[in-house]
Amino acid sequence: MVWDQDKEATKDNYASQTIVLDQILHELDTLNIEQKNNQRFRVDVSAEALPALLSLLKGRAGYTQLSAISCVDWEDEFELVYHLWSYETKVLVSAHIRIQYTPAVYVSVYDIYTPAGFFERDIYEMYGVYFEGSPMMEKFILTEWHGPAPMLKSFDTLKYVNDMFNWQEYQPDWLKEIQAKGGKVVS
Amino acid sequence: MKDVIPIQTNNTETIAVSKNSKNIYQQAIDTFSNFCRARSLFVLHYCTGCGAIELPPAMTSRFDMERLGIQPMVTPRQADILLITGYVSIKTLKRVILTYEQMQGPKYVIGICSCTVNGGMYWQSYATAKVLSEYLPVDMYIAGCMPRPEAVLTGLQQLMKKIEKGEANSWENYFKRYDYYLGNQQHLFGDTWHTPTDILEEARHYHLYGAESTGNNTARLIKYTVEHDLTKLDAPLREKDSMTKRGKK
Amino acid sequence: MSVLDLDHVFFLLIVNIGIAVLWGNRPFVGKILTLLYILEGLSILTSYHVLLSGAVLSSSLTFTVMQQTVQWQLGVSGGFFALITFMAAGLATWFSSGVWARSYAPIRLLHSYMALNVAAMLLLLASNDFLGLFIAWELVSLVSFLIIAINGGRSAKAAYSYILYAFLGAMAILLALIIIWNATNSFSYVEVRHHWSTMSVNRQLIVVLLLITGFGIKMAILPFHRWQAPAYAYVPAPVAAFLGAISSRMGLFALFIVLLQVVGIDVIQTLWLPFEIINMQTFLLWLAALTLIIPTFIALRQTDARLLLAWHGIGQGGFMLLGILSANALGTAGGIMHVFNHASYQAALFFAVFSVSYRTGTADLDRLGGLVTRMPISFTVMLVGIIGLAGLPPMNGFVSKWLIYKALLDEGMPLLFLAAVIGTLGTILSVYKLIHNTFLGQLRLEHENIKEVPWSMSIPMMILASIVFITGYFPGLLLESIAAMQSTLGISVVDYHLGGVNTGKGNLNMIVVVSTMLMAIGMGALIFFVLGNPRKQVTQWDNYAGGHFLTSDMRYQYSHNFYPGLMRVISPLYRNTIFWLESAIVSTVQFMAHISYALFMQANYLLYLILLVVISLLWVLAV
Amino acid sequence: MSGQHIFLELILMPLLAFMIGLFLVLMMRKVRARIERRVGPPFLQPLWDIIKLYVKKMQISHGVIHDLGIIMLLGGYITAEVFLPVPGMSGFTSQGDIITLIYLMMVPSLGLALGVGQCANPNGSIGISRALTAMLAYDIPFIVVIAGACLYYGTTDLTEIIALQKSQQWGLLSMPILALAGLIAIHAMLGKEPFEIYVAPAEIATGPMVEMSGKYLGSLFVMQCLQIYTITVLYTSLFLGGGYTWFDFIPKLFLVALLPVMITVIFPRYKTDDVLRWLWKWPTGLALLGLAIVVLQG
Repeated sequence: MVWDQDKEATKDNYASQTIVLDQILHELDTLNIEQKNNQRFRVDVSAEALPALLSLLKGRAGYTQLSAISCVDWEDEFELVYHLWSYETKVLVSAHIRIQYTPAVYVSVYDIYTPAGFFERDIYEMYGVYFEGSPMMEKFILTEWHGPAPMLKSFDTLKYVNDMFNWQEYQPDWLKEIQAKGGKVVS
Repeated sequence: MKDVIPIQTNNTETIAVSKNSKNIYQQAIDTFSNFCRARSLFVLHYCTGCGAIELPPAMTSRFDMERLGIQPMVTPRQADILLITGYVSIKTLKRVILTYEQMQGPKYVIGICSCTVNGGMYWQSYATAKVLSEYLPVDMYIAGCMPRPEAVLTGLQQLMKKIEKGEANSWENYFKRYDYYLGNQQHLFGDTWHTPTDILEEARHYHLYGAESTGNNTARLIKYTVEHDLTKLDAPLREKDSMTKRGKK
Repeated sequence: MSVLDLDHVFFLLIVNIGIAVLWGNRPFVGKILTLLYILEGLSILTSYHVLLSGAVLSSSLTFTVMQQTVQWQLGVSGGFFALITFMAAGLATWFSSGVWARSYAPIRLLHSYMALNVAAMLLLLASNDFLGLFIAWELVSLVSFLIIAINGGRSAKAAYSYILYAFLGAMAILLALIIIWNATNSFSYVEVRHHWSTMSVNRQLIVVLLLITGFGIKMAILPFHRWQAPAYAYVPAPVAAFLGAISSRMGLFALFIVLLQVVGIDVIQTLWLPFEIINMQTFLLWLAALTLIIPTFIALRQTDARLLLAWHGIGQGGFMLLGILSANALGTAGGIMHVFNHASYQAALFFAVFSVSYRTGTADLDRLGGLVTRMPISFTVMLVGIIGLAGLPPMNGFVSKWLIYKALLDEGMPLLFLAAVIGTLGTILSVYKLIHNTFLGQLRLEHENIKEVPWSMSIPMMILASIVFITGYFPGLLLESIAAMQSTLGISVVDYHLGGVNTGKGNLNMIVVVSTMLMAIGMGALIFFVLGNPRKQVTQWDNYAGGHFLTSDMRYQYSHNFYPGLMRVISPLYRNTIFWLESAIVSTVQFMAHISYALFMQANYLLYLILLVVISLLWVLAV
Repeated sequence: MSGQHIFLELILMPLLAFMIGLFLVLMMRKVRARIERRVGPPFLQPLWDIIKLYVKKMQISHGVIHDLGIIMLLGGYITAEVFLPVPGMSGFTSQGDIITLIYLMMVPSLGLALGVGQCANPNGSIGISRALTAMLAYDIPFIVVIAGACLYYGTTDLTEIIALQKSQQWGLLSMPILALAGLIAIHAMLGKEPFEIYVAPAEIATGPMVEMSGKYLGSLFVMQCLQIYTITVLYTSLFLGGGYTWFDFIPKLFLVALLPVMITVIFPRYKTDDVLRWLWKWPTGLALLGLAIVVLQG
């Protein structure tokens, strides 16, 4: 990571901030921390310990913002990533947890971070992971969709599209002229 | 909805109405009204997708639609042309159909951008409708992943020529072959799909009630309407409650 | 050929009261009473041509006291007002005679109070001198207290505050009478007018101010207007229509006789208020203009239809006074004609509002809407009524407003002309809110199977609506008796013809205006129906809502807070100063009443009384 | 005034009003386009719009009162046309004066309000409540102007006012301040941009016109033409000496209509209460000043 000169002064206070962060993170034993660079941390934590970690970070290290929750479908389990940001330490912490594939259920962190409600609802609609305790668990985006969760790897969109919709022969004049002159559509 | 027994017709040939069966005055009035219809078109200011960004430049000083007599209008009641610009997600398609049925004939639909032709770059998405002409009678397509304003204007001019010649009456197909369109719509939205406008009633009122207006799809709709007696005022409320009960997990 | 003179009419009235009191709650009695009222009206109508020629319907009801003969006889102005009273009473009783009677328990009370009211009013209209006027005036205020308090609860409270005002008014008139007596020691109008100049100028001023307070209270002129709105709103349907149409115009009749016939408009113009700021006529005109504007804009804020109409009644009262005091032939004619016009469309509007509340159970504008498809007759009557109240051309309201505007312009009072127009614009805004919130917009679910009111209620409404249109089409019918009235009062007479008035500087011919309107509407209908293609009717759910599917749980209607922009601009002006002053007075009087009641309920109240007197004497002597 | 002469005028005056109104609307759209550096509509565009709307095959109505409101609207303006003094034709100008005309111009707005009320669409109701508020706002300065003019001329009959102006001098020269206040009030009456609160396409989906389709919208366009014609003729007969002949009458109408349009194109839209405050402050103040001058001149 290249830092130009006038940033030199701020370099050390980042260092001191990360030291404070290290002490906090070491209090929980079941973590393994990997520091990507001095502004980005990756923390792997067990599924049960995540709420504790979030409240710890929010309370002690000023992590007031839960930027997003993303979900990865590993076909045998789900991975949920909680991206946290603090305006004091200016270090992005992404907490990764793994939950079982069936039944796809996890506890909601709505009471710690209220924006979590929106992210959890999206994940519920797109991946089918139900978050207990969240007040926003109805359909919001896919109200017209009654099929399986569409973002899952198990859902074959191409097959669905071919069964559900049909195509139309699109033979506009300009295409006919090109074909008359020997050109063809490269499929 | 009067109690109409749906008759099964499978002959698909459409009865050709010969042009000169009308008398001279009727013909003179028709040609004059087509002349006026071609010269004054009101475009519905309703952007369904990404292509709508091409319309403001077409209206403002560089290309100026108004010199062709085309004006943007705000509500479907006042508009003649419905521009479907860009991809049509299933959710938007419901609103597009509602808006189309609120428009007054003779009305024209122009599919701008190739997403309305065969799905465009969203062709493999589960959430977009691929072929627009299955759900609405489309007069003209303007291909291009957002065609430039010149293309939009040439498309509109070609439509004006069609109107002047009196050939742009695809809107009557919506009434004449309503069963086909309703079938495709029910295929997407489920069998309880219906809009506040009563199409079969309007088809009879405007004498556009062809053989194909009713079929087994409309039979399902009529059965559903009679069952829930939708003509009552509180029908939308009862329907909404039954929908939310069914929707709950 | 006066077949019936006043005695017959008085006899019929007594028969009326008798029937109402004895068999009030029989089902058919309402119809008999209506017939009686119509008979009385016809009897005056048959001998109306006699009145027009200036003669008088004399009656044998006379008595002499202090060598003053008090005699009752009906002049042409009394006859004109009597016709309006009988019209209003007859149609009100007709409205209450049919199915409505079953829905109103104390129907006997209602019929008898109505009959008493009509009798008292006729006595007032037939009075010929100050003493007769005062006696009849007391009778009228007592009886209208009874009829206002008929519903109990809110209307009893309103009646209570009314009787306080009436008491104040009566005292003022009595004081004026005393001053007149020892100045001219006679009560007859002619004598008083003759000796009027003998009084000193400030005594004349005091008498005129007292008379205006006394009669102005019944007319609800500005400082004394607080009691009328709740009093006329929370009463049953026929009473509201009767009161709204004619009851407060009795005050105008008395003022009209006293100010124009006895005192004379020229005297009023020369009387100057202290410190020579403003002469009496301009002061009264501005008082009338304010009475027109302020109640109209209070009406604009009401959400209860009955209160809205009652506040308009007060406003239009100010408009009539504006006309009468404008000292111009057109103005006085407009003022008197406005009495008839207002009586006709105010009663029609009250009937329409009450027929809606008879069917839907509420008159609250925020809980109604879309009833035009279910109650078409009430809608047409209300439409004719609001066009009349707003004073737009085809209806009679326009003619009287035109006369008053023309008078104000000819007399060179542009600011008063502006004030009158502001009042009219306020009326147009609030009447549209009335008809929009009740009849137009989305129909509510609970009103889906509302039916039209029965014929016994809708026929009187339709008669009133047709009267409003016919007198608008041929104003000459009214102008004829008004001209006769003006000649008997000795003020300048308006030259009229059947269609309207033509002065040198801009004239009005309603026959031409209304027939061109009908022709134009015919042409509009021709263009609309022949040139355009046939139309198809759609349901209220087939509506533009920005692509949203209308579900009936979310009401798609705009009726609450109907003029937000206007209210934001003028709401600082509603400071209710008079309201607090008035309620303070009323509550102190109630408090005093309770104290005296408590005092007299003591075992030995005499002891406390004597004690009180002794203490106050000591205090007076000590000071 | 023989019978057929009157009957001919009853037909001819509204027809003439409609044609001149069409060209006034065309001029307004052309001026707006030119200022926005656009080409603007072709010559007979307003006529094509109206005919196209009338020959639309599907016509939607929300009830009988919806139709009656539109018919009352057309009838109101056709009646007002017959009472307007036009060179060569007197019509019924002798039977009704300027106060009758002001009230005849309120009948169409009530008709429109009733028709839109039955459309049961809140956008329409909000539009009508704003239209009536705007009427209250612009009518006060307009009435003061009319009162001042009538006081100055001493009569309320339009033909006499025009005769007086022909003999003496134009109203514009004798009462310049009143004429200016009148022009601002006229601008507000036309319902153009800064005061166009009731047809606010962005906020309330064109207000009263939201549920008007086909011949209903066509009749509203006809009303717009007649309205512009009526207002400009009223202004010209009050302040520009009416029309001696048709050749000087029509340029005056176009001039009176041109000034507001120039201002309209540049302005955005005011809020409802700003319209009220502005119209009750400046034009009313000017009008009262003009009135005071007229009264003091005696």
